[in-house]
Amino acid sequence: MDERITKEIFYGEVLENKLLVGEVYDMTFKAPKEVQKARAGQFLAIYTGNPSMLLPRPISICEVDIVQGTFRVIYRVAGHGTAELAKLKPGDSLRVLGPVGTAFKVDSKHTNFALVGGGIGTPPMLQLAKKIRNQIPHAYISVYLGFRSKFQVILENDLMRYANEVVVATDDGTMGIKGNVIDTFPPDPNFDVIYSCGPSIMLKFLSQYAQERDIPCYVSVEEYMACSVGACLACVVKVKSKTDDDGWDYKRVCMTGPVFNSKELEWK
Amino acid sequence: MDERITKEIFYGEVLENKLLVGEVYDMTFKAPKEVQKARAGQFLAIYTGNPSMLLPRPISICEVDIVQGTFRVIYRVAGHGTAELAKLKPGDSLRVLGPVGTAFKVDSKHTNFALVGGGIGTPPMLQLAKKIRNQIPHAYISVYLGFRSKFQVILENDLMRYANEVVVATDDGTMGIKGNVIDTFPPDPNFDVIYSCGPSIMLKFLSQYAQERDIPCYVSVEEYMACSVGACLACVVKVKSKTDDDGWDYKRVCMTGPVFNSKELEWK
Amino acid sequence: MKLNINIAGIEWKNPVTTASGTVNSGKEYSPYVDFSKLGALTTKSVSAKPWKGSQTPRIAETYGGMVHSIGLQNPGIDEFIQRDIPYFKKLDTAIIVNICAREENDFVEVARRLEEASGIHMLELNLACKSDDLGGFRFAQNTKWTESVLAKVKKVTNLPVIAKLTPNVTDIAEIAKAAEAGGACALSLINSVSAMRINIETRKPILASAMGGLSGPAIKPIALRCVYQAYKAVNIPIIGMGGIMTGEDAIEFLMAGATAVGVGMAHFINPRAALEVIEDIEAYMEKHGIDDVVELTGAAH
Amino acid sequence: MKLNINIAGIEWKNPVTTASGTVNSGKEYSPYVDFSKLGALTTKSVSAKPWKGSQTPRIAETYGGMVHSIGLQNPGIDEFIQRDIPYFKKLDTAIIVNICAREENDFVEVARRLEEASGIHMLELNLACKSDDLGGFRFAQNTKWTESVLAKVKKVTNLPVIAKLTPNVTDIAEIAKAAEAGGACALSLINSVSAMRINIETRKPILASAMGGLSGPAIKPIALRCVYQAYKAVNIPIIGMGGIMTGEDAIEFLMAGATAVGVGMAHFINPRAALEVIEDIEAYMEKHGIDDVVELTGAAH
Repeated sequence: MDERITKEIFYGEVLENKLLVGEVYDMTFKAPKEVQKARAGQFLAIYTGNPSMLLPRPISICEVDIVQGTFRVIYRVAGHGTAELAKLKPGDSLRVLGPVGTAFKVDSKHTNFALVGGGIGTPPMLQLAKKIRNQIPHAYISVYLGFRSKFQVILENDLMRYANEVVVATDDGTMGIKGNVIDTFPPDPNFDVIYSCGPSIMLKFLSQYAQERDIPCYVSVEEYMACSVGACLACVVKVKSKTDDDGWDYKRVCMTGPVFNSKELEWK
Repeated sequence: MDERITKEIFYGEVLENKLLVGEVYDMTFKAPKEVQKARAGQFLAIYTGNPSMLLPRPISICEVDIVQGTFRVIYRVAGHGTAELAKLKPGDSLRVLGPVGTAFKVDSKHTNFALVGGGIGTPPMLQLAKKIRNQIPHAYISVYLGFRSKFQVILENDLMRYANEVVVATDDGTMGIKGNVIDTFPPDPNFDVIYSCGPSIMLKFLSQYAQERDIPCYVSVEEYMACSVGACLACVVKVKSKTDDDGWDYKRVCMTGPVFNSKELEWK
Repeated sequence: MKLNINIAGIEWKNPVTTASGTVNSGKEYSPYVDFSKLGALTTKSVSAKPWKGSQTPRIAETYGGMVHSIGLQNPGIDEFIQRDIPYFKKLDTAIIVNICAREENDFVEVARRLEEASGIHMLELNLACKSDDLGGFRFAQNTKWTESVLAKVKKVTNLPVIAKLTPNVTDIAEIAKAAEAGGACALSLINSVSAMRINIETRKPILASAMGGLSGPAIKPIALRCVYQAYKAVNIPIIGMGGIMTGEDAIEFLMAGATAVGVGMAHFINPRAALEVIEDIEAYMEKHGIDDVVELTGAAH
Repeated sequence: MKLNINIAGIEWKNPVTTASGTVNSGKEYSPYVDFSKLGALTTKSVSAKPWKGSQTPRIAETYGGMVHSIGLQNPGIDEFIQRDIPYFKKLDTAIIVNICAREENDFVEVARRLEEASGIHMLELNLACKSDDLGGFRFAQNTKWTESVLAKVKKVTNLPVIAKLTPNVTDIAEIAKAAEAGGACALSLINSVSAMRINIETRKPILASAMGGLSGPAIKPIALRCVYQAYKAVNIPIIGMGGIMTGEDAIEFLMAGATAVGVGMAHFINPRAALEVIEDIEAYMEKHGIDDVVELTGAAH
């Protein structure tokens, strides 16, 4: 065999799993070996532990602490599977596949970074901010966050640990600027690069925005997943293709993504 | 509505759940209200708690403690469902339907009682012995137990609390008499009545034995169950019938049984 | 908020009934649940003569379900009428009597007897019954057999006749159309899915009958698909069933095209399941501002 | 203890393969599991031209399973040969290439191409494929279509051809016989069961294609029944699959009549599932004193 077995399912020990806001939970669990491999932008496929719900749930890595050997994930209870995760208590065991997927690439030539988080797409921005700050101490990191209302706002303070500024927008104006997250951008942005994760409609507008201004833009996208390793072809997204007759082809979010250059995506 | 809602699923709190011998577990759980209704011979339909195994497991009541408000059940890990029960720890909650089924009837005119337990059929004999002792203080209670070997023997000491004698037989002779449980009976038995629970082959021979000697004999039988309340007709057993053309009819173990007069059963 | 529905002139106070065979005639579960709160009570199958049913074991658990071959054990129509009809009269719900038979004539015979009896509101033909006349196949595995038996039963009764169909067919839509053509007032979809389990210690099928029907949440997606396909094919109402455990499950069936739903195996896990399904549907309607439950029927098309 | 089997002259070192479509061509899972330890590796379906597959969402979870409509996305036979055959050559296991097509000629065409390629040991025809030529039905929903396509493919290849059949039929036995008559060296049973889920918030089917195939432990009892019925009907070996999660599941399939088994969705829960199935079968044989795994085949009959 030329192939070596380098990956396996692992078990994490839950240290904390607390309600943050609304239906959003903040979980920290220990997995000292696996945190070493994790990179900002990747995700974990977390099993529910309930035998009636067999598929793992793809959940972005919010933060890794190499010293403590812990992963932090922030997830919304969107269905019965994530509701099972919300039941986990400190000391419980968590079955996980990963980290999987592509990471946000950070170019050391860049200085001005825009990190844009929409709702429950915000968590991966934290590890990304941390990574940028470590890699480029002089970086100017602007974080723009959009939520439905002030009751959904998460990670604002955590992000301030690494960002130079954190600007919040809410749909209903109960916090920060009333409007969508792009409304919070400065009129003449000097962004070298934009990174984002959030609802696809937000990513689409952001992509347009970036393209008009010729700013590199990387987005993390979501799709229903089964295997999380690239085998089942469930979680595909349309990506532009020069060789394909239709001009696009399906790529796997879990393998080629979840982070894509927004220019490569075929936005409908 | 003329019917009143008198029954419901209940939750017990596990106080103890320990390995007794081999794959046999001894569990005590609290359910103060429901123990009041329990009678010797009845069983509980206990849910596994695992959503992939939906049906409750019928498990005989071994002992009830009205003062403590506890049920004691002894069960063998015979499959994945009972394996789930074996995982329960003190403080865990247990979902239960019951007590259901018919009880052993004890006639106060009787004095000499033979209680015959075969293997994992032994547990209900304990609550029965207790009931007889309470109802008939002068009763002479002989308990005959059959097991494969000494490593399977259970409840011998518990039964001595109520019985005048406990005689054990093992298939391999590692404890007590070598042979089957009927071999341990006295040559001229003065049994007023026999009660039994155990493998169907044992019950069949016992029934024959009792009938030859004209001794009333009550046996608790087993069958695969689904609803446990008499609705689904899964757990039927052949019972003699005078009106039926074949001479027998199916009766529900969960409703007409599990305790039957052995004369009524159609033994194949 | 309107929860009541009307199928072929019969008023149900809500769109929930029992799936035939899971609660017998209702009596055994009556200490646990008040069936008068349901839209209808569907009985276990009754045949012309008493049927003893299958040998045991009759059930085997499966992942998220169970396979069963009860063999339609029932006391026959005579005892049924004597034993159960007085009980039905105490209930304040529509009574649907399910009929099983091994030949057309027996379906007709039982329907005739029930026509004469009182206190029955609808009939349901169990067309998943196998027949020697049909080479061991089921009535509802063939369009002609399906249409024929329904047409004959319709001749002897004024009661609305529901056709309960088997999913064990290549094309449920054509069978659904045949049932409609035969005069069915509604379809019950689905009966259990042909299946089995094997005991690897004894090396034998667990069921004495080897094969049986699979029920439970495991089959819900199959049942939904059948309802969805039949809804496109016919104009008569559909009573959806197969693995419904919760109100969410029931609402999926309504959206797939069902006008009402049947709760079956869920009773074995929670005797109050059907009532909770009604409560859940009500809560969903309230939350989503739905005034009439029929608005949900077919909403996913 | 003999774990190896032989199907149509092809030696498998043990009776376990992958179910088509669950591990693609094997590469993605190779960091997690060594497929050389399996008896065979069965690939995802490949078609004559590239297929883009279904719109998303392509999957929806169900109780004990999932419904999926990937739409057989694949790069077509040209890229398949170029991309995957070099990888197969590094594996020490029998390679079974699954073929999908919307018309007979395309099955033939892909089989011809694979005949020319090297490093392939068996072909498997995905006869659950739908065809416009067949009024939207599946090849294996009709005995004539089944027999015909197999016979045509057999003409252009010397490779043994396995027929993978759909359970969505009235009578699996007659389809099995047709496949045998058409020259299939073995049957793969079963493909997924037609099913669906509905999102009650959006009021739409979850899958973009509305309906899809149900896989996972939920369908195991249905698959076992199909294997059991086919085993009675044909003399060719059967590769049993559908919801196998453990060695116990696999042994049920063997006893129902399978000579080998396919592990599918279990990979998504445990990438090592197929290896653990092999280990479990070995342990069972040791415990029960079984010298040759073929002794288990059909033991429940």
